[in-house]
Amino acid sequence: LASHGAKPAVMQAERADGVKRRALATPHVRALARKLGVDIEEIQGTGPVGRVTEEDVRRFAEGRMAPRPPE
Amino acid sequence: MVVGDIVEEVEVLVIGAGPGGYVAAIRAAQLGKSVTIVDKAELGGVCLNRGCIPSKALISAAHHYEAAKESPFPGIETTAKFDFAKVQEWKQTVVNKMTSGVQQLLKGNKVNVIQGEAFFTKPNEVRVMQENGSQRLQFQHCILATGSRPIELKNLPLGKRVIDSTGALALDHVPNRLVVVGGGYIGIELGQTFAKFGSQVTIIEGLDSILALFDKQMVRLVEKNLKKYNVQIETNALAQGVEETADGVKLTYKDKDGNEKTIEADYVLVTVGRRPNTDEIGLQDAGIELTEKGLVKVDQQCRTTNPNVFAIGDIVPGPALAHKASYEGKVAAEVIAGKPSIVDYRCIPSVVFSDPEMASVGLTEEEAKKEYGQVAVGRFPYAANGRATALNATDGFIKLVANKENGVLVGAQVVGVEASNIIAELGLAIEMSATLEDIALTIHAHPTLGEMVMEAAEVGLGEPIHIIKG
Amino acid sequence: MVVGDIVEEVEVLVIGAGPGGYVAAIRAAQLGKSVTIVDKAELGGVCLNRGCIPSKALISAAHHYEAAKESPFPGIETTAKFDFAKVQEWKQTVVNKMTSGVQQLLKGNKVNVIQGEAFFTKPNEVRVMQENGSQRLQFQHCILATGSRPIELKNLPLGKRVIDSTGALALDHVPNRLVVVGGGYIGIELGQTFAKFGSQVTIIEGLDSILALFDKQMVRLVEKNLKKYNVQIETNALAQGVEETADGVKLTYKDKDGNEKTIEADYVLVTVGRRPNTDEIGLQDAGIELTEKGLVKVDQQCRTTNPNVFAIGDIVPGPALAHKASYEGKVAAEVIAGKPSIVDYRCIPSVVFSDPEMASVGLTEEEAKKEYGQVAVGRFPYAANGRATALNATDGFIKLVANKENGVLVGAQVVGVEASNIIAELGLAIEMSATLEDIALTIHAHPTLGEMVMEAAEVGLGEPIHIIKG
Ligand SMILES: Cc1cc2nc3c(=O)[nH]c(=O)nc-3n(C[C@H](O)[C@H](O)[C@H](O)COP(=O)(O)OP(=O)(O)OC[C@H]3O[C@@H](n4cnc5c(N)ncnc54)[C@H](O)[C@@H]3O)c2cc1C
Ligand SMILES: Cc1cc2nc3c(=O)[nH]c(=O)nc-3n(C[C@H](O)[C@H](O)[C@H](O)COP(=O)(O)OP(=O)(O)OC[C@H]3O[C@@H](n4cnc5c(N)ncnc54)[C@H](O)[C@@H]3O)c2cc1C
Repeated sequence: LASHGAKPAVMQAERADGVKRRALATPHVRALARKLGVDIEEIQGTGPVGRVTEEDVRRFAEGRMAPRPPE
Repeated sequence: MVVGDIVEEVEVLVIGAGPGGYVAAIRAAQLGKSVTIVDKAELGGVCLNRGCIPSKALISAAHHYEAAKESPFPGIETTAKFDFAKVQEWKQTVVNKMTSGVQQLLKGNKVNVIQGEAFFTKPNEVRVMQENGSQRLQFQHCILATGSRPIELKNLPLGKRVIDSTGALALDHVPNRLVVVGGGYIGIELGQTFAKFGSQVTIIEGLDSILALFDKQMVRLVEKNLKKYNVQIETNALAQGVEETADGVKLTYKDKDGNEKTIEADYVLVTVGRRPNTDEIGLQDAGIELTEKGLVKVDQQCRTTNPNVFAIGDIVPGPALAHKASYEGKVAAEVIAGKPSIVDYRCIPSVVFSDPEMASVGLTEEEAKKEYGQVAVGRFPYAANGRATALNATDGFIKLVANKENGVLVGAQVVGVEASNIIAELGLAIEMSATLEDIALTIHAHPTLGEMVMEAAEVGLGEPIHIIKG
Repeated sequence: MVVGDIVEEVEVLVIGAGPGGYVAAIRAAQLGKSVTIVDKAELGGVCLNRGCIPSKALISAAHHYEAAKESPFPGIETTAKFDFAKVQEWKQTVVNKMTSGVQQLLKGNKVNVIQGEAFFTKPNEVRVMQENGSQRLQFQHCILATGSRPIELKNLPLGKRVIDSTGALALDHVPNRLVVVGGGYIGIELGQTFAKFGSQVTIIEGLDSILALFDKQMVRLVEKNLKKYNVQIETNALAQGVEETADGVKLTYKDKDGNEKTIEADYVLVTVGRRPNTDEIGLQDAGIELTEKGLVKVDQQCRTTNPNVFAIGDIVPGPALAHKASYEGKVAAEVIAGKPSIVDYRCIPSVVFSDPEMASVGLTEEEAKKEYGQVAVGRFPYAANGRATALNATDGFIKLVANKENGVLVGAQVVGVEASNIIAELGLAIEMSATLEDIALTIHAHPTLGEMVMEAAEVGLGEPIHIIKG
């Protein structure tokens, strides 16, 4: 098929891209981490199923919490 | 109109007024920036003028026609006929309502609107070509949102009877015979709509299934409905060429066994994908680099390789969807206004307004297995839901996919009536890292379709109420 | 059938097979208990036989009839007529599908089903009266779920032409003139449905508004639609008495100015509330105490003052809704199976299947102000949503109410098409303690009604995209 040969900047209508394996935290908590200038991936979550909570982020930002041990 | 060399200074310049650009312009203005937006065509972009909105207007009109033509409710006898020209007129009023809304929103947010085609002349300057001349604009920051256009295949050149989605949405009558080349979501939405209005539709799909990005079991329900309208589906089929005749068009294609076949139709609708509008805007003059696929390279903040230029929407990687464009538009505007925003979503829902509707968010079961190893899956059928039964719309299911280790929802698929609305809760659930238990313990109103979400979660936890544990 | 004194031992006895009881029975069986359920009438209780399901079936048939009678889509011409007897037949097939589903689910979960009327004879024993005798059952644990029945007013005794919701749902024809006494959700759902089928409906409401538990602005949209069908609404009006005549019925009432008036109709439908079925089951013999309102006293685990007896659903405090009954049913079953479950919800959604639909979850703005002092409110109109426009259904709005201090969502109200499904996301949001920012940053698919949820959150944050900031 000629069309398949001619490969211009083809964008397929992609389906939703994946959920990456990242810190469990809500959009609000992720935004808070950015505002406070901390990397949420470094924080050990204390919420249910290891969710990083708003409080975790604040404590981490104030240096009251150790970063999560590397896996 | 200023012709020639007077350069106007603008604080934030947005190029393209689609759902990426106009949303970016409004957010930037809200955050105190002085904003100018340029578009060469209508406000609202593809989405409002030639995409989401007109297609969904026709789809809902077709749905209404069909529901009255064949009443699904015993005891209620209905008849239906349509006047396609009037349907198209109504569609246009819907489009006009939305685009004039955008115009008012831009005005209300004091965004300066310029009609014209922009291209870069320098890293911080564009020229805008207008009807009666041109204009130079120097910007502090620019947000590029020029969107995409249908791909034209060399062997299926557009013509009077070989049309793209824009042409199909503008037809002034319902073709007797319509061939759709490309069974992606746009092809299916339009093909099924014309089939409902009475076209004899054939779909030519290169892959082994239409809607190949969706779960096979979901697609099966759409295929079942397409059969009802005698839509022919040829998978693993390759369009070879077209020939316009006096009163029609002939398409030749190779079927799945490699046999060459010819099919006659009134129109051939080509919906094989879209390509980004990155080729005619002088990106090289602004130091803006492209990826191998011709998309604009951006970082997490939508910043291009030119630090003062941001790019969003269909011209950057990711699914080519309006809501993704708008989300990125807000991020870019906020970054320019000095906020620490980044593109930081866990998931983007995608919806197909087929009949029945399909919607998906996050990972499929297979993707989740690859990512997490063990997964917990909960599937619940519409047929076991009271509301679906009272609506006489029992075709469909909801499927939830969780990481088995911690029960966190990582994906969901819905096919059935109102899938487009049911998916909203599931997107929020994923963003909130909700677990199946969180969903199962949330009281969902009876009798609503939302109960299926709760019940699917219970199935995933091994404690279903309204279906027998398998 | 055993008559007399042989006592059968059962591990868990459930009395009443409505959405409380049958769900409790299934969950208890799933958790390994041997379960017997007794009901004096049909499986499924009020909900499936005389409540939620038949009413929603008639509502969706009426909606379909109306949509075809007056096509909301220019260019689509439709006609409609109905045969009410056939509609009723279809409604019955919907009910039968659901009740036979419950039967299968009970069977599949090995729950023993007994038909009969139970009453306590001792703290751990009931007698079940059956057609041909009776039976004694001794239980280790009992779950009481006997539900409720319509309140009958002394001055409006039920008769041939004075009917309750059960009678209205069973009518074999559409009355020419129908008077509804009580403008709560059941009265409005049924009144509006018959109005759509052509009845001349008058609603007599004692309070100063119909649907008094809902936001006035929401109710206004329902009233607007009722006006379309010439439904007369008399508020602050008190029904005095009825008199059945040869071919109709006369209702006298005091209108809001205290004037006595008379209205003639074919039927008077009394929907003034429901009372718990706690009066004829020998609770005193089992040491089960009632509250002042005649509801069964229970603790957080649904345990009554008899430690082996649990009570759920309409007979215990809280909103008399099917999904609350089912939730409590699961809690009671889990507690009996030794799990640490408690009734621990943050919110219970309530939905009215009026036209347009209304739904509410958590606190209203006023309630939230009392509770939290300062609140953030985000309101977004259907008219500014693309999907609603393409559906030609732009009447409605979404309102979110958050605690201003931390942005956490504490309540939400929706009126408009599909409100019943939109509310699901908002219930989950409240249970997850989502903030307005969480909702605003969650990508919602375009063009869907769910986008309004995101946009209402943005309004609450002061950054609306699709409406001008007030
Ligand atoms: C038939 C169809 C149905 C669709 N349905 C859906 C759907 O249901 N849901 C969904 O999410 N998506 C849907 N889409 C996709 C959606 O339309 C796009 O993802 C979305 O429009 C992309 O937004 P954007 O802002 O990136 O660009 P666009 O909407 O493409 O807008 C780009 C704008 O830039 C302008 N422009 C381009 N170049 C220049 C220049 N040099 N100077 C000035 N202006 C310029 C154009 O005139 C245009 O107005 C559909 C698309 C089609 C074709
Ligand atoms: C017209 C109408 C519309 C409604 N619509 C909705 C709606 O849309 N959404 C919603 O959430 N709720 C709705 N409701 C309310 C809903 O029906 C009730 O909240 C729900 O049925 C309560 O469930 P339950 O299990 O507590 O009791 P019920 O459903 O009342 O079931 C009680 C069962 O116990 C049996 N029983 C009683 N006494 C005995 C005894 N001594 N021995 C044996 N069996 C006995 C009865 O036969 C019955 O089957 C509606 C109600 C009506 C009347």
